This record gives sequence, C-alpha cells and structure tokens, in this order.
Amino acid sequence: MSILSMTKTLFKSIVHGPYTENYPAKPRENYERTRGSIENDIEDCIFCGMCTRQCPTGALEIDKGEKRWSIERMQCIQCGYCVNVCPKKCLHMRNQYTAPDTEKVKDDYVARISDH
Amino acid sequence: MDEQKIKEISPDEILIETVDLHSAGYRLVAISCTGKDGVELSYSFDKDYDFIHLRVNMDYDTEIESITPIYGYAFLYENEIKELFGVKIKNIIADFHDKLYRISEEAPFKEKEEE
Amino acid sequence: MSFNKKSPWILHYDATSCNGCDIEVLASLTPLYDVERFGVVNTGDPRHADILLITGSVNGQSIPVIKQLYEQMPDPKAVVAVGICATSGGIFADCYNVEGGVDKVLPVDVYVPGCAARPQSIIDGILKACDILEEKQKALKGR
Amino acid sequence: MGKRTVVPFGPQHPVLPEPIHLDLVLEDEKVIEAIPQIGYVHRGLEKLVDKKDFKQFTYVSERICGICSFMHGAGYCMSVESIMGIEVPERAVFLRTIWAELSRIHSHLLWLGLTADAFGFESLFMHTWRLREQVLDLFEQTTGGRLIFSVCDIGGVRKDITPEMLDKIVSVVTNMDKELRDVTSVFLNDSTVKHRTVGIGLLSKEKALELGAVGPMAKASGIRRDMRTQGYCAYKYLEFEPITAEEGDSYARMQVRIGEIFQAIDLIKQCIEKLPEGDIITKIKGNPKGEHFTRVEQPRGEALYYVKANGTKFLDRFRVRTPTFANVPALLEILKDCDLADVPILILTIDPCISCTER
Amino acid sequence: MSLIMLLILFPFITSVLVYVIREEHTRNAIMRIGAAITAVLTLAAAFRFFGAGLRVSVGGTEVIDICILIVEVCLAAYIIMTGIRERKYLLSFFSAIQIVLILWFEFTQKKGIETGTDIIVDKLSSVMILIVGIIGSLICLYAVGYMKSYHVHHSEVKERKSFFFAVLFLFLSAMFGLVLSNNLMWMYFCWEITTFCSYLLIGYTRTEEAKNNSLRALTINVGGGLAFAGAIVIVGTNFHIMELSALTAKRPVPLVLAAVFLLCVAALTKSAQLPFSSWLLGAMVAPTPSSALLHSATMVKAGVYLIIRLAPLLGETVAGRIITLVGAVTFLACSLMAISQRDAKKVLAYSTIANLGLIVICASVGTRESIWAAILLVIFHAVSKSLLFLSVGSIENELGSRNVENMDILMDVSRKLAVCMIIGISGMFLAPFGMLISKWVAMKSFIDSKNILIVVILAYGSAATLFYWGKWLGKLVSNGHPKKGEQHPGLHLDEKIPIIIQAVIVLLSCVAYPVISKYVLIPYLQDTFGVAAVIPIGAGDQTLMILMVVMISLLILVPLGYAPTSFLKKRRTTPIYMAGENSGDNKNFVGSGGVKRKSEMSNWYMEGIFGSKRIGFWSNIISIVLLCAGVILLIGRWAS
Amino acid sequence: MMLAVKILLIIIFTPLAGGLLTGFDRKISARLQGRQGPPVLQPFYDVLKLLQKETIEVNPSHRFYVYVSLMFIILTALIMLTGGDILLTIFVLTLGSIFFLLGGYASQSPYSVLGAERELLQMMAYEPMMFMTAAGLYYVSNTFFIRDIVNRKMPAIIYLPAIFVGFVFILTFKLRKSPFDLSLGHHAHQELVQGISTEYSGRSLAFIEITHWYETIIALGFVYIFFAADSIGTHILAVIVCLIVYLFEIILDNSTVRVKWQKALSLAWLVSGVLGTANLVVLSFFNF
Ligand code: NFV
Ligand code: SF4
Ligand code: SF4
Ligand code: SF4
Repeated sequence: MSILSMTKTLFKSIVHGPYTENYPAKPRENYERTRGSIENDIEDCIFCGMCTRQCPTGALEIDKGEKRWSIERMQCIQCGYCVNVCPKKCLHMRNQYTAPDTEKVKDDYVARISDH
Repeated sequence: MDEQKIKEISPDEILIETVDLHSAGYRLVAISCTGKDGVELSYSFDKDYDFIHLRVNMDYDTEIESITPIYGYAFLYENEIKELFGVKIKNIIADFHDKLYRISEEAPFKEKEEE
Repeated sequence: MSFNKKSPWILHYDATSCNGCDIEVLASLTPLYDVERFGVVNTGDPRHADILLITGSVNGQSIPVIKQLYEQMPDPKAVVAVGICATSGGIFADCYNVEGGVDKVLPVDVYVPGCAARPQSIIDGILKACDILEEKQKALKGR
Repeated sequence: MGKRTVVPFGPQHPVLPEPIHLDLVLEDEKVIEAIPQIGYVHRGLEKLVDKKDFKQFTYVSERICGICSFMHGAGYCMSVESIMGIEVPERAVFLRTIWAELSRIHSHLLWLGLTADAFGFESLFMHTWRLREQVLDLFEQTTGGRLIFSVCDIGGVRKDITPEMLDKIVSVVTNMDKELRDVTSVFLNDSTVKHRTVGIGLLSKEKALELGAVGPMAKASGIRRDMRTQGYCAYKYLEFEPITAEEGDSYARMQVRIGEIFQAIDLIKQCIEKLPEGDIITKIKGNPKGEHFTRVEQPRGEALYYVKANGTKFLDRFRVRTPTFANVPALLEILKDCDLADVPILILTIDPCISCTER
Repeated sequence: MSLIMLLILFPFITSVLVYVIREEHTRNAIMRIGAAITAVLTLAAAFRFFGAGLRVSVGGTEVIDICILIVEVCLAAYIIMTGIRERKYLLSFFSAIQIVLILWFEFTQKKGIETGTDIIVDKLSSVMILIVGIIGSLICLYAVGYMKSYHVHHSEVKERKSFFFAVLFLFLSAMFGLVLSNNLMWMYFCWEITTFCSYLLIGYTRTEEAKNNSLRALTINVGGGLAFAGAIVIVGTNFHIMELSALTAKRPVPLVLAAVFLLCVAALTKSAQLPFSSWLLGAMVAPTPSSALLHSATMVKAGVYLIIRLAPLLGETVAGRIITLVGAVTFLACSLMAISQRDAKKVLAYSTIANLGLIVICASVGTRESIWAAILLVIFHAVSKSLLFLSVGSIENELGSRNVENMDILMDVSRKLAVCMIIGISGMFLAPFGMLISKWVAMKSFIDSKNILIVVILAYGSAATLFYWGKWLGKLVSNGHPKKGEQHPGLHLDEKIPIIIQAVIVLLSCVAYPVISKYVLIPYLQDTFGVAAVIPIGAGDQTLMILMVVMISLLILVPLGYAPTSFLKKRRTTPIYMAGENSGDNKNFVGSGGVKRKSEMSNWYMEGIFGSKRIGFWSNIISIVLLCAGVILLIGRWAS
Repeated sequence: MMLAVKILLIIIFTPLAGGLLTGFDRKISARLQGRQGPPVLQPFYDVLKLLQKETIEVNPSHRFYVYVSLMFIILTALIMLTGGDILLTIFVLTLGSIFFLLGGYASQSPYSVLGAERELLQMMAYEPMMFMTAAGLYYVSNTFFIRDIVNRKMPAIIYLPAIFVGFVFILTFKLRKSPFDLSLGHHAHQELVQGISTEYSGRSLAFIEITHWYETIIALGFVYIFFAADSIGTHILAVIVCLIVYLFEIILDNSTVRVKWQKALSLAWLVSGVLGTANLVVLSFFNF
C-alpha cells in the first residue's frame, strides 16, 4: 500500500531541472556513426551502377553518359548497403540527416567530365 | 539447434497426427505455408523445446481439414493462409471468410498462372 | 496575428508504419525533445488537430481512414508525412498491399525523411508545417 | 432485453499507437463482446522475397518492426546462416546478444510508458521514456540508428563496438539501474497503479497453455518458457533464469517485464565481460539452398523465422511468426467481460506489436 | 357553499353522463365540456374562498352519513366478494374488519359527537383544489385524445372508454371531497372511493398482470384504510371529536399520537411510501392518463396532504421522527432504484415515490420552513410530473415504445413533445424550477432542525436524481434519426393542448413561486403555527428574482438551438468521429470483417449497483423495522 | 453602475486568471515530468488559435449547448464572486455542467455520448459533497450568502475541517484531474478519445476551454470561502491556500492513475459520506 509514490521522482526532476535538449535552438551534435545521409565523392565514382542495383529501395540513379549520380532523399532508408557494395568506396554515410522539406528532394552529383 | 525434425504426411492424416501431438502435450507454434509449386504447409509444434514439424504437400485444389477443433488458436494461422494463399481449409472454427486482413488483392501469395 | 504557429496540435495516425517512426513521434513528446515547448499537443482527435502526422505508407484499408480523418479536421490544416515509408513507400513500395507514399491520398505539406525519422527531424517537420499553417490561414482569410 | 452500446474502437484511437479495430459491444461500460479486425498495417512484406535478393532482405526483415527490429534482422540472418552453414564469429555473436538485450530494455521501457499512458499516468510515461532515451542513445552511438540499426548482416555484424563504447554501455546501464528502480517501484507498488492492474486480464496457466500464449504473457501465468535457454547467439555462455510469475494478471506481466529489464542489464554486463576478440563478419559465398526454422526470444516472446531457399539469390519463402500473433487469442480471451476503461490496458498488456503481427 | 357543493357534485354528474352516453362524439364533447367546466369551477372556488377561506358546518349530516354508510357497506361487500373470488383473503379480511369497525363505531359510539365544521377551505385546500381541478381537467381532456390512440395500438384490450372516463370524473369528485372535508368520516369515505377508483383504473386492461396489480393496490390501500378507520375509532371513542382540525389542535399525548400514527400509516400507503410502494409500480400498467392523474399528480398527494395537515403533531414527536425516517429511506432508495430503470413510466413511478418521500420528510419534520417546502413540492411535483406522464403517454403512442432508450429519435419525430418532455424533466431537477428551490429550502429547514441524517440523505438522493434525469435528458436531445419508412401517428389536438398548457404552467410556476410563497404559504403557516413565518428564501429575494428571470431567459434560448439557422453562414458539416471508420452516414461504421455495423448508444443502468432487487429488499426491511419500532415506542409511551 | 462594472470585471478577469493558472499548471506538470514545458501563456495561444480556426459541426444543434453551458458558468462565476447565494452557485454550476454534457449527447457520436455518460456519473459522484459543503457552510454561518460567510469572525475551516478535506477530494473531479479525469482527460490519452469534446472544433472548442477556466476559478473559489473571514489576513491566507490546493492537485494529477468509474463513484461517495456526516454530526453535537 503506497500512495503518491511517484512524488519522489517528481521532486527529483524538479530539482534536476528539465532534461530537454533545447533543439532546434541548440543544434544537436550527432555521433560519428549516426546514419544521416549518403554522400558521394563524385569525383571518385566510376558509375559502375553497383549501388543502384543493390539499393533496396531504388533511391539511386546514375546516368553514365552525363556522369550524374543522383539520390532521391525521400526514398533512401539509410541502410548503408550502397556504401558497403561500392567498389570505389566513394560513398559514405554522413552523420547529418536530410532536413524535412515541402517537396521530395532529389540530389544530383555531377562529375566534371574532364576528369575522366 | 540445427537439426530440423520434419515429418512428411498426407493431407488427410493431418487431424490424426495433430490429435496425437495434442494429447502428447505439444503446443502449436505456427502454421507456415509456401506457395511455390503447389501448397506446402508446415505445422510446427513444440514441447519443452522439442521442436517438430509436420509437412503437408498438396495442390491448391485439395481441401484440408482445419485443426481448430484441436488447437483453437490455430484459427488465426488458418485464416491467414486461407486469405493470403488461397488454400482451401475447411471447418475453421471462427472463420473470417477471407476478411482477416481485408486486403484488396486476392490470395497474393498464390502462384498465379500467366495473366 | 495568427496563433496557428504557437499552438500546433497534432493528430498522429499510423498508416502502415513499422512502428519505427511511430514511436519516434511519441518520443518527440517525451522529456528529451518535448515538442510541447512549441505548444504541440498530441490530441488523438481529428477535430482538435491542426497537423496530421502520418507515419508509414498507405494501403487499401488505411486510405479511407486517412481521408476521413483529414476531412474531419478543421481548416487550416497541414499534413506531415513522417518517415521514408510515408514519403515514398520506402522499402515496402513494392509490396502488394502498399499503395505508396501518403501523397497518393492527401496533399502532403511536409516530408520528413528518415528511417526511422529522428525526433529532431520530426520537430523540424512540425515547425515547418507551422509556417505552412500560417500561410494557409492567410489564404483562408483572403478568401 | 435492453439496448446495448456498440462503438468502434480504433483504428485511429489515441490509446492505440498502432491501428487495430475492435467492434465493442458494451452494457453500461462492461464489454460484452469484442470483435477484432486487423490488417491496417498489413504490407505483405514476406512476399518481397521475390523482389529483393536475400542480402537486401536483411533490411526488409529489420523493418518488420521498429521496436524489435534488431532481432528480426538477426533472426533472419541466423536462418540463412544455418542454411548456408556459416560459422559466425564469436565476437559477432556476442555483439548481437548485447544489442538484443539492449533492445529488450528499450522495448520493455517503451511498453511500460505506453501502459502508464493508457491508465492516465502521464508523468510515469514521461519518465520511463526519458530513461529509454539513454538506451536509444547507446544504439545511435554504436550502430548509427536509434531504432533500426542496419548492423546485422548475414555472416556477422557490420559494426564493432569499441572498448570505450563498451565501458560506456556498462556505465550507462549501471546508472540507469538506479533510476529505473525508482520508476519501476511506482509500477510495482503504487496502490493506484495496482488498482488498474491487479486482477485485470486474468489468464490462468491452463488458459495460457490452451491459447498458445508466448513470452511474458505465458511467463506471467507461470509457464517457464524462454527460447534464450536454447542457447542461440551467446546465451549459451551466459547465466540467467527465465523470469516468471504466477498470478497471470496485468500486474504479473508487468512484474515479468520489469524483471526482464533488470535481467537484461545483467546479461549485457556478462556479455561485455566475456566478449571475445576477433572478426565480426565472415564473408559469404554463393546462394543459400534449403530450409530452416529458427526460434528466438523477442521482447514479446518466442518468434519463429522460416526461410526456404532454392539456390538462387531470391528466396522461395520467408515467414515470420511473431509473438504478438501468437498472443492474439489470449487477448481475445481476456477482453471478455472487462470494463471499457480496461480495454486499453488489456490491449497493451500483451504488449501488442501490430506491425510485427501483420507484417 | 353551493359553489363547493357544485364543485364536488359536478364531476360526479359528468361521470354518470359519460358512463351512460356511449356515442363517441357526444361523449367526447361531454368530456371536453365537463373538463372545461370543472376547471372553471375550480378557479372560481379557489378565488372565491381564497382570501377569507371558508369553514362550514353542514346541517343535517345524518342524511349524508347514512348515504355514506350505505355506499361504504356496498363497497365493502364488493371488495370482500372480490377478495374471496380472487383468493385474496387478506383483502377480504382487511375490508371486513374495516367495515365492522366502522359500523360498530357508527352505531354505538358516534352518538353525541358533534361536528362543528365539516368543510374547510383554507389556503392549503385551495391549493389542493387547484391542483386537482386544473391538472385533473387537463388530464381528462388529454384522455379523450390519448385513449383513441391507445386503442389503436392496443387492439387486444377491450374498449371500455366510457367506463374509463367515468371513473376519472368520479375520482375528481372524490378527490375534491377528500381535500375539502374536515370531517374525518367524510374524508375517510372519499379516501376509500379514491382507492376504489384507482383499483378500477389499474385493472382497466383486464390482463392477468393488470388484475394482479390492481388487487395488490387495493389490498394495500384497503389496509391503509383500515388504519384510517382505526384512527377514527380511537379519536372518536377517546376524545369525542370527529374533526381533523380539532385533532390537530390537541396536545401530543400518547393516544393522540397513536391516532396520528395510524393516520400517517394510512397516508404512507396512499402515498406509496416504503414498505407499501409496490402497488404504485404495479399501477403503471394502467393507461397513462390514470397514472398521471391518480398515481402521480393527485391521489397519491392525498397521503402527503394528510401528513401536512397533521404536521403540528409530528415534528419532534416519536410519530414524526418515524415518519420522517420512513420518508427518508423511501426517498433515497427510490432515487437510487430509478437509475436502473429503462421503462419511462417506471422511472416516473420511482421518481414519484421518491418525491413523495421527500414531501413526507418535509411535512413530518414539521417546522415552518419544511412545511413551506412540502407544499411547494406538492405543487411543483404535481405540475411537472403530470406533464411528464402525459408526454410519455403520447410518446408511447408515437414511438410504439416507452423505453427511454428509444427516445433518442424523438427530437426528429415530434419536436414539440421532445421540448415539453425536456421542460418537464428540467422542472424536476434543474434550477430555476420549483422542485430545486423547494429542495433548497427543505435542506435549510433540515439543518435548522438539526436533522443531519436527513441532510445527508437528501444530498445523496439528489445526486441520484440528477443522474437518472440527466441521462434521460441526454436521450431526448440526442439527434438520433428514426428508421426510414417508420410511421409515426402524430398527436391529437386533445393531447397536444393539455401538454402544451402543462408545459406553460411548469415554466410559469418557477417565476410564480415567490407569489405563491407570499400569498399562500406564509398566511397558511401563520394560521397553522400562529407565529409569523420567516420567509425561508431569505433577504435576497430581489436579486434572486432577477437571477431566476435571467436563468429562464437563458433556458428559453435552448429551443433556439433547434431553430433553423440557414440564414447564418453555413458551417462545414462532416461525419462524426468514429475512430476513422464512419461509413459516411453517421449511423454505421465499418466494423470487423468489413461489414457495416450500426453504432448504438445506450445509457447506463448499473444494475449491479442500483438494481431494484437488492436495494428494494433492504429498504423494505428497513422501513418495516422503522414502522415496527414506531409501534413499539408508541405502545411503550402509552403504557408508561 | 458599480454593479455593471463589477460584473464586467468578473467576466473578463476570471477566465484570464483561470487561463493563467492552467498555463502554470502545464508548466509545472512539465517540470514534474522532467520537461521544459510550454510557455505559461500557452493556454491563451491555444484558445486564440482555436478562435481563428474553422468550426466544424456534425449537426446543427450540438455546438449550441456549449455556448449555453458557458453562459451558465459565467452566471455561476458572477453569483459566486459577487457574494451571492452559495446553493444557487452550486445549482447554476450544475446547470452549466448539465448543458455541457447535453452537448455530448446531442452530437450523437459514440465517444461523446460515452463521455457524457461518464460526466454524468462524475456529477453524481461529487454532487453530495457539494451539497454537504453548502450545508456545512450554512450550518456554521447561518446564511447561504457568500458575502456573509466570508465576513464572519472565524473562517469556516475551523468548524469544517473534514468537509474541507472532502471538498478538496472532489475538487479533482471539477478540475478534471487524474485520478478522476474519467470523462475528459486534458492531455493523457484515454479510452474515450476526447470524451464530450470529441466533436467540437474551432470556436466551440475554444469556448470549452474558456468554460474550464471559469470552472477552475469557481472551484478554487469554494476553497477560498472556507478560509476567508473578516480580516485581511485571512483573505490573503485564503488565496495562498487556493494556490497550495491547486499545486496539490497538480501533483496528485501527476502521481496517480485514472481510476475506473466504480472506484470513482464509491470513493467519492464514501469520502463524502464519512467526512461530511462526521463533520456535521460533530457540529450538531456541539450545538452551533
Ligand atoms: N518483440 C517483438 Fe515484435 C517481434 N518479433 C512482436 O510481436 O515487436 Ni514489434
Ligand atoms: S557503386 Fe560507387 S562507384 Fe559504383 S556507381 Fe555507385 S558510387 Fe559510383
Ligand atoms: S543507404 Fe540504402 S537506401 Fe539509401 S541509397 Fe544506400 S542502399 Fe539505397
Ligand atoms: S520509414 Fe522506416 S522506420 Fe519509418 S515506418 Fe518506414 S520502415 Fe519503419
């Protein structure tokens, strides 16, 4: 039989003060491993298409001719599988996530043609 | 852990076999179905971690008895299989008549003939 | 002056989410993120809500429900699709019982990416939706 | 005679984070009849084996559910590994166990919070979820994801946990232990909480057996069954006893789950102590052929994974039988003759995961 | 004087006329005219004698007495025969003793007892006359329309309308006699006649149930009559008086108290207090006009009327305390039991008993304020309850059911009836209507007289009252939709007029109460107690009045909610919330298995807690124990 | 003239005070839960927003009851704060609540009706204590007028400690706080969705909020009456006690579950019965 047994925790949290992280006023530091969004060092990319074929959601697209590698941000589930399979290791997982937007974002990465 | 005890039986033996297992104190773990090349039903049972399976192979037109009279809670599995695979299971106690999931497509797991 | 921005009440509906985004929406109510700082109340009742947060892609059963909930919300209202499933169907886009993202059914105002969308994204998304609400309010007045 | 009240309960309902529907027939507020309807989150992901190859399917299986995500991935991987006869490195096995147990803590805390919310104890909800965030933070630091980790792979795990991180895990769970005791003692001792849980949703041992209940649902009715004792993953190296209770009511289930939280903390510490050095993943070659049933103990109980492979990269069949699915008959049983006010608690007491159930 | 005679005789004549004339139209015309004239006579009599009152001694009472005696003997013979035929020997037994007692008294003891004033018209009896006359005539008028529809719905019941109407008018006659007599013998006679009328009306349908219930009512009331007769004998033999006013002027010595106690027991049976209340519940099988007239508005008030008359001898005395407690038990138990009832008439019946209990409490507490409250309660209860009964009667004809649950469509079927019903119910328990005001004063008087227990009981009883009226009100305002194609007969003009008039009276009465208080109650109390009565409502009368008016005007806004609003800016209308599964028509939802399911709403009855079985049993036991205790105490007093 | 000004002031300031209290309530609750919480003025933002929003109706009449209810609650506040009759206050308050729940019935929507039903039950549960509070106050001061009650030598609390405790107990019903927030939980999720207010949106919902603000002040007003007497000190004390009681209710809200109706009813009746009767009996024993 105990009534109001919660009060202990309640008073503790009064003393402790709010645990709230003041996001967005105070931006959050993400961890190194945080899976945010896929980045491509496009200059290293050989447009082999490994990543597009292996991506489970079909978020990636390449255009060999135009040397364009593009990602549908609103389709990528940040599984990191493309990073794993990329033979050139030019993909990596950035620890910043894509910001919400009012429309579906598609990011294009175009390599300078002259390089290859 | 690796050894799988699977016992093949014919569709009409299912009730006899389950009654045996039931009286031996086994509990039904799951009924699984595979829809490739005809119906392959696996009834999995367990008693004190002794994990055995009954395997029934049949075609889509064969009817099979429901085991709900023996294991009442099999109704969920059987309804699911009926709805998703289009397997004919008869005498289910608490039959949802293919409305368990209310999916729009009919028997999506069933191997469809070329359309 | 418009107060939509100061008190966006949300209605959360789980269309076919895997729970990942779902619980992140709930998590954003909890002490660490505390969206109530922005006046957010998780109402659970379409009549009271300003923002419809949908997690998960839509399927045959949930489409009428979502439509009805949206209809029952008073203007101005915004729809926020939380998670990749809701934005585009994500990994489940190919499933037989998935129709795709929420935009198949409702006009989505904000897409919140992430699998699962993290609470910070959700906060960002809600704040973005607030701006949209404000615009909609103005548009309503203008009419 | 007398008219009754017939109301729809769900799919959209504030106490249900996930959509299910019940036709409730009430008299005063007594539930006379409750007819369920599921399927609102049915996606049909098992069918995806036709479209995603068996490696990609790891990610699909992780997304069966965002709560017990890790073990879904691991269960799937274990099945495929068995079929292909892959030796998983010891370290990977231990790491999987650590994550699995952390998931258990996160899942149970989540459940405790939701239950508190269901009986109107908002502050308790807030505090349990606040503690849960610490676990999620550990996940993020070790795997990069808060709920869905994408670390499990066929043959092992993709990310290692650094020694510093291991220390941090130990210190976090140890610190949490203290605060947790404060919070859980409210669940276990507060008389108003007891008013809502003791004797509510009684499921006798016989009934539990008869209805095929699993997990805490069965354990709380005195059935000592825990798949972990089968020694998959690293459990064969760890010492633990399944936690059970006798009463079979909501309170007993709460006891079991709270017990499991503390047990998980202990298991994590054991794991970290015994963690061997070495590889974390073995390379795989070829495609699987054969079939396998794997059972693991998820937070909600025994889950069954069945994989049938035909030698191509697309599987014939993947099937998961989740614990909630097995507990639904028990839920329908305890919903009989309850009060409307108890409906949310009863639904929550089986710790439902509709996403798992309907896939 | 002749006016009074006319008042008593006119209904009797009408009664004979309607009984004899069987032709539908003529009879209806006679009914209407009769009702109108009765009402006019009542008003005339009330105004005529309002100021000074009237005390008359009728000469040549012997003739009247003999007539009375003959009728009484016939009546007794009939009742005894009936009892024997129906094997209700208790009934025959009661009746036999009673008539023997009366005959013995009449022929051996009566000699030399002079009655000074046989008839008294004072403020209280004027009030009673008004209630009986106005409400009675309205109900008689209503009966014309009601019975027409009634026989359409109940084709199995043999049509005996003439008989029915005749009894109604006969009853009015008797009732006038009852409230006007000061002569106990006469009063007793009228008392028996009303009992008999009630018996006839309850048995109207001649079904097995009706027969049983009517016999039960008769048995209990004849039992009460026996107590009355006993009291007459005690008073007559010991004190040689025959007048009520003389009795109340006596000092409360044990013998007087015994007589008073017996009279009170008679009153309790008539007012259907526990443990005698079962007959009133059974009486609900009768066609509704009789329930409205006899079993809520007037006849049952005879009991409390008698207690109010006897009030000076109650109060602090043993008899008073016992009666108060019995009333309190009745009030609480019946208020609680009403919660578990679905049948509208049953709810009304329980509520009637409960309110009578409250009046009994007020009357028997016997302070000025409490009597003030008691009389007001009598008035307001009669007014509101008869409105409710009439409305329920018509609703039954309209909807084919009198289950409260089915009334959610009433707003759609007949807005008028629904509004009248709402007015009636509000009249029973909401501010600013009279019932509540009277309760308030009642509470004040209980505190002043230190009846703490009663205050507590009042608190709980009122809370229960709030619940059952509240949920009924809820049903009335819910905008249910009737099934398509359902036929609703519509109201007869004969039903509509009385109902609307009643509703207006209810509305008016809540502003009228200060007037009633000032011109009726205070003078009456002054007369009875000889001391200037304090105005119980207190000094804030002015503001109170303003508030009342404000409240009423706010209440009048209520029907506005149903006024057409098409000229206003249209609001968007959407389907109601059904967890996202409204199938679009607001009535059904997509239920499990994808089938449409009707969403139904029903009220709470909480039978497990407030079921009439358990509460009824215990409260009966308690009240019986209380009455026995009263008897023992009185005997003890007398012996010592 | 004076009266008109007074009335105007009451009508304006009561909800402001109530809203402010609610704001503090939300802030304090948040702090107790380890959160930062919304701004103190949040309730006002909410209401202003609701006023700007579209108002949807499900049928022509259900919104109407909310407005009537508000009017009666305002009337209650007026009667109470001008020192009127306490019983009348209670009666009009009841009237306001009745209209509120009739709105629930009128919408004919499942959860509203269930909510209304529960609201009615709650009223039945707390009404006896309200009644006895009035009785007790009358007992000690021989008047029903609040202005006279608060002008006596001794504050009523001295004679009515048990009734006060009982009153604070049922105050939880009026403030719609856990453990007795059966019909309409303000923030926690519950089985009845939003109870009676389920079908209200926009302006009508705003009015419900405002009604609640008035009710909060009225509820605390009763507490005030217990403590105020004819010295200034007691009035200050009364205000402080009101705040303490409110704080207590917040803490109670945050440390209890929502009980079931059976418990709510039996607890409320038991507590009122025991405390109320005991207090009154003791008083009558000492013959006040
Ligand atoms: N634990 C768990 Fe699952 C699995 N497997 C289950 O029902 O939560 Ni989403
Ligand atoms: S796999 Fe790597 S190299 Fe190949 S296309 Fe993708 S990013 Fe470029
Ligand atoms: S992270 Fe996964 S989903 Fe995203 S692009 Fe890479 S493979 Fe595709
Ligand atoms: S986006 Fe990812 S986490 Fe969110 S619901 Fe979909 S699969 Fe689950």
